[in-house]
Amino acid sequence: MPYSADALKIYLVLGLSSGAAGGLAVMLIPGARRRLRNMITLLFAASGAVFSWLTALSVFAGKGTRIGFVSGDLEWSLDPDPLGAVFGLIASTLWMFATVYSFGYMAEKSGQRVYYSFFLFSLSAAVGVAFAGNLVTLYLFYELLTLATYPLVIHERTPEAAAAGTKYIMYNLSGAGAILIAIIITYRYAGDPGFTGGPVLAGVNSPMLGWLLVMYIVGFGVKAALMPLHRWLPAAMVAPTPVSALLHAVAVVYAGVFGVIRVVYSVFGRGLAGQLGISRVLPWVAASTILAGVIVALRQDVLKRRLAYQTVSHLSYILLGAFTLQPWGLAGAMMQMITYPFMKMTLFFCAGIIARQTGETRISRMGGVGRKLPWTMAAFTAAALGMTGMLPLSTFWGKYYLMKGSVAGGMWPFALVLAASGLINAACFIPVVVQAFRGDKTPSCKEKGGSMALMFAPAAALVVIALVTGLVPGIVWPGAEAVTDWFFG
Amino acid sequence: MTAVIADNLPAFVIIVPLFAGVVLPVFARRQRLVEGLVVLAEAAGLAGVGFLAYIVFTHRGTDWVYQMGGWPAPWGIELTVNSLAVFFLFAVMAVSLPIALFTMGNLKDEVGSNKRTARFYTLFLLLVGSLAGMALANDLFNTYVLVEVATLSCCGLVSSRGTPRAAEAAFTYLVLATLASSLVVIGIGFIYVTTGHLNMGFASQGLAQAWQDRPHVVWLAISFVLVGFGLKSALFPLHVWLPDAHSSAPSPASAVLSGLAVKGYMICLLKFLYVVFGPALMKEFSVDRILVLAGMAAIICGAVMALPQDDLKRRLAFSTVSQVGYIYLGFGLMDENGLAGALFYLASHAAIKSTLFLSAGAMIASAGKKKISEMAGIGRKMPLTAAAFTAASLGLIGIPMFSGFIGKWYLIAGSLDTGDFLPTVIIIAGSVLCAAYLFPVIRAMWFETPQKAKQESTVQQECKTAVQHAAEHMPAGPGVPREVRVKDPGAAQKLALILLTAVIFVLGVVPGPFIELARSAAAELLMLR
Amino acid sequence: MKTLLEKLIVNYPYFFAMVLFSIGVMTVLTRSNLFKKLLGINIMGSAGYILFIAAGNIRGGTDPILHQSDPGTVYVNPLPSALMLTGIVVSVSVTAFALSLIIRLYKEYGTTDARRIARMRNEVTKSDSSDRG
Amino acid sequence: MIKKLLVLLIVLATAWVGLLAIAELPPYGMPDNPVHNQVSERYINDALEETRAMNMVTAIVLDYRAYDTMFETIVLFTAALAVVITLKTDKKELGDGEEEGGR
Repeated sequence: MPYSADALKIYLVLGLSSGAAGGLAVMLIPGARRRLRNMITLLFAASGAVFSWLTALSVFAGKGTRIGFVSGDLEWSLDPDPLGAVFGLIASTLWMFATVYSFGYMAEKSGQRVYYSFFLFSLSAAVGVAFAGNLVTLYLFYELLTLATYPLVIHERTPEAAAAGTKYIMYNLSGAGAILIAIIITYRYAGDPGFTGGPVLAGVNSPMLGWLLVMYIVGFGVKAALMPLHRWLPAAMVAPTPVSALLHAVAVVYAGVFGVIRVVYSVFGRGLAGQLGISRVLPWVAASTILAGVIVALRQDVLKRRLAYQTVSHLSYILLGAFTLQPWGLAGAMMQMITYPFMKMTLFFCAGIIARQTGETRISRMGGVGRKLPWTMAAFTAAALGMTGMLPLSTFWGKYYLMKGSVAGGMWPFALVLAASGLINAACFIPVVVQAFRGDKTPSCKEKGGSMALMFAPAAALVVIALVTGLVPGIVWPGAEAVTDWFFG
Repeated sequence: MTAVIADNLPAFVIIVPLFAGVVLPVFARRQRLVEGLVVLAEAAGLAGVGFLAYIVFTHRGTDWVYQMGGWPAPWGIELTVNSLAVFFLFAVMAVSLPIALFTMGNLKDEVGSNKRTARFYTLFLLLVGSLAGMALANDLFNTYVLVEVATLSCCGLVSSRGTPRAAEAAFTYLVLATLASSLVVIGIGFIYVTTGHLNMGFASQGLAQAWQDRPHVVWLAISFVLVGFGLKSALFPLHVWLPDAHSSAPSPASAVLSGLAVKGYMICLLKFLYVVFGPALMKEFSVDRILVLAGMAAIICGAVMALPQDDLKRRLAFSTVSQVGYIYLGFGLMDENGLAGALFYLASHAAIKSTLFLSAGAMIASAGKKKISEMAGIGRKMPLTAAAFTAASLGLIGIPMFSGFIGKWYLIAGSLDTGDFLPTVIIIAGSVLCAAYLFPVIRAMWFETPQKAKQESTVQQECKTAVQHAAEHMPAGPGVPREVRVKDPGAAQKLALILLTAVIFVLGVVPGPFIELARSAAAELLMLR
Repeated sequence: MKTLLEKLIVNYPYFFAMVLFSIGVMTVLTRSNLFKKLLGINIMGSAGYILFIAAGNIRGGTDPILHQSDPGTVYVNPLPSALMLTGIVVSVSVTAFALSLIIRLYKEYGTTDARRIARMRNEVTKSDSSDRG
Repeated sequence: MIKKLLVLLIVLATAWVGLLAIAELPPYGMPDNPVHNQVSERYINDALEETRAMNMVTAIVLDYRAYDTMFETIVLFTAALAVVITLKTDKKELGDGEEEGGR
């Protein structure tokens, strides 16, 4: 593969910009030409994924590249490191699956032009968050991600959607505001050395650093749905299912999680974070979010809301691993970050299929769905097992390394928390599955049709990927290893 | 000829718009010529400012003092060309040129016949000229006279709409603005009595010696000047006149009032406080604390008052109250970063608020509706206008790559410099609230479908019957009501909106030279140099 | 207190300027009749003139016009007079404009009372919205 | 009523400070006040040679501070225009404007 410096720059720019370019292209195509629009959407989503892959692979191979642009006292720069590469990979890859699913799910809905163009814009913003080379650039794409996903949240055009959209904007802009203050304080302490040259704040000594960290965590915690700041996430479930699946289970919330990890490892650095006692306090916050999220999820009857709260819980798995400041913990966090979205998206996809085909969104009324939609429910079952962290599925490895990390750090209670959360997760989903196959009602619907195929294919593919990576974790391990080496090597 | 202009450039920048304004009514019947002259005068002003900026940049550190009529300082009137003046002149010219462009061929709907538009243009140019004068003037009484020119032309612009509502708003504005002028003139009187000078530099020296003997006089002078200019520039508890005046004026007038006129008074106040009284006296009388407190109150209260407004222009007017708070906050920080941020924010807000008012005006004019709830789906029909509105909104909220972000960045940096954390939080809270009152507009424009086909159809029917009626009873001609078509305005308007949006982007993406200019202005004001 | 009083008596023109100013502000802010507001503005303006002119005066000085004078003449300071000429013109302009606005409002509403005008205007807008809704 | 009282209170407070300030002002009508400095001296002594005006006020208004006077005329001009734009509304245009405002 050619790794010349120019080629790398081109990959980086194309990976970042194909989403935005596609969004513009889709915006310009008349609404009636659906087939052409879908082709272009897929094309640009694919090109974003391919170039992100190329960039990520070159980063893993140790060949980074950097694009910078100075304006005034600020510099905007793209400079992917392994952590960003992992996030960029996940986001851009899953975007393709969600795009295909959207073709099926959105087939008969209105406002598709706006939907697809902003869907692609958000891809660019997410990739930008991943590849950002310094704090200001991260902040730029972070804000753009909020803005680009806003039209998707209010897509249904109902008053409820509008209210959810406003909530979404308010929460995320407030969080971004906290981040902005923190960034400016960081710049005052340390200038702008970028992420790749070691921790930004290394060598800075100030009593304010603790508060700075709190501000960062609170700011990114809003998007990462850390427990008291998570309220926008269930509200945003009014969005169409692909949006919920991709953005609110993966891309947007991952941007928050990614930001937290970025701050802990790239801004403060392991040493400073250790001194500030991150590993003593914050894992408890994460652990309590894990348990509280999943317990609240148990009480939800609307399937998407249950999934949303369960997302809140699972995101904190990643944070827990990162907060341990142990190599194994970080590796676990990365494995969790890579493997978990496959399963979560499958769950959302299946929930969307059920809602589309039967019109049911409440778990209590889903009896007998499994008999009519056997394949869908099979995929759902597999994903549900994945949520509990069973072996043949890839999520096991994430949990395994997380436990290893917490035990290695002498923090065995977290291993117990993880185990308990697995059990509660089982309690969350197994009854759904059982009821779906045993229930007495038989809703009238079929598992057929073109849009059904478009919706089911991505879900099935995700399950297959999860199975394969579960059996051969070596496929995804290099990513986790690269990140761990980068920060601990 | 060029040499004469180059030597008298500071006066030239003031005189050209004023003279063009005075000449305009002569050509009142020839619409094209009038419009051409206005744009020409603006362009000449902008070119002059560009040259002034070049001079300031090449002779850094020394002010160009221009003596009007050739009389030296304490006897005659002085103009000072320094970074602050050039910065504000740039803002004035770069924003008023697109506004003038926007008005081309577009004013009759809101103002009236050819003659009336010519008068409107005259008032507009007089306002621009007086603002340019405020930037340069280095004489207390001269500043007062310029402020009066600006006040009268502002009130005239508000009243030019011709509606009783506008006349009422103009009267309130005139009364309060004149009260403010009286406060200012009495403040100037106190300064004159204690120092015997009207030149800002000499008065400042005099005050530095005299204030300890006469603390109450200086205190009274400061507070009169502060309240006077605060009233004119709608500092929070004194903003009562602004929403009515700015929302009932014709849209281009709203743009220039909200975008520039308010800023002119702020620059005057800035010069009075920093140049005449000086940073030391400001600290002594804790003017800085008052400015910061009032600014914070303005940010929050203005935004909260903007939230429930359904009339689009009123919402924008209240937003001005809130945004003015940011600038005052920066003025009060007494810090290089904060002051530079405030100046940058001032320029940025001038461009942004003008864009907002102009695009809102275009939408109101073509849709015939002025409530936000009635604007549903207008973005599809007027994409460029709505896009300009959206870009400006994002700038106002402070999204990176737009000008507002840079201003907020330096404001936050400045308030962190002073070690006070509360203003920082208020700045952020203000931009979140700003999103709260602007996002519903954006949502309505782009993402909502026009409501209630039924109402629409009855209106259409009424129109139809009216047209039929007219056709039956009248020969076809200009009297027949034209068909209402909602679409983007004409080429000149589009160009104006594009130019203003470009200014917002340029300030946001390459703020380098502008922030440098603002910073050197701040350093001058704080006497760091 | 006594010294304060003495000083005030010495500075009596300034004192009257202050009194006029207070009366003017009260009139502008509390009267709802538009004419009275306008009068208040003019009273405030007069306060400004008195302040300036008093500042320029010298007890026993003559007006600043060169007569075939003996060299010992003390002239008062001419600058405040010059400034106040400008000030008076400004005041006249403001008064003219305000009067024209009052005429405009009177034609429309048939009253010069600010409160009544506001009430009538609110009724108009209310009926407007009810028509629409 | 409350508003009136509030205004009265503010005005009284201001007036009180004003009185304190007035007491501090240089005594009225004294020739050594700061106002009678080199500025007025030059106006008084040199006006005739420099401007050829017998009346020093004229000299200031028309020469030393002529730019103030220029702006003063512009103020007058502005006010005249504002009066015209307020009062001279041709009937048809006004009707249009009102309808627009009312809707």
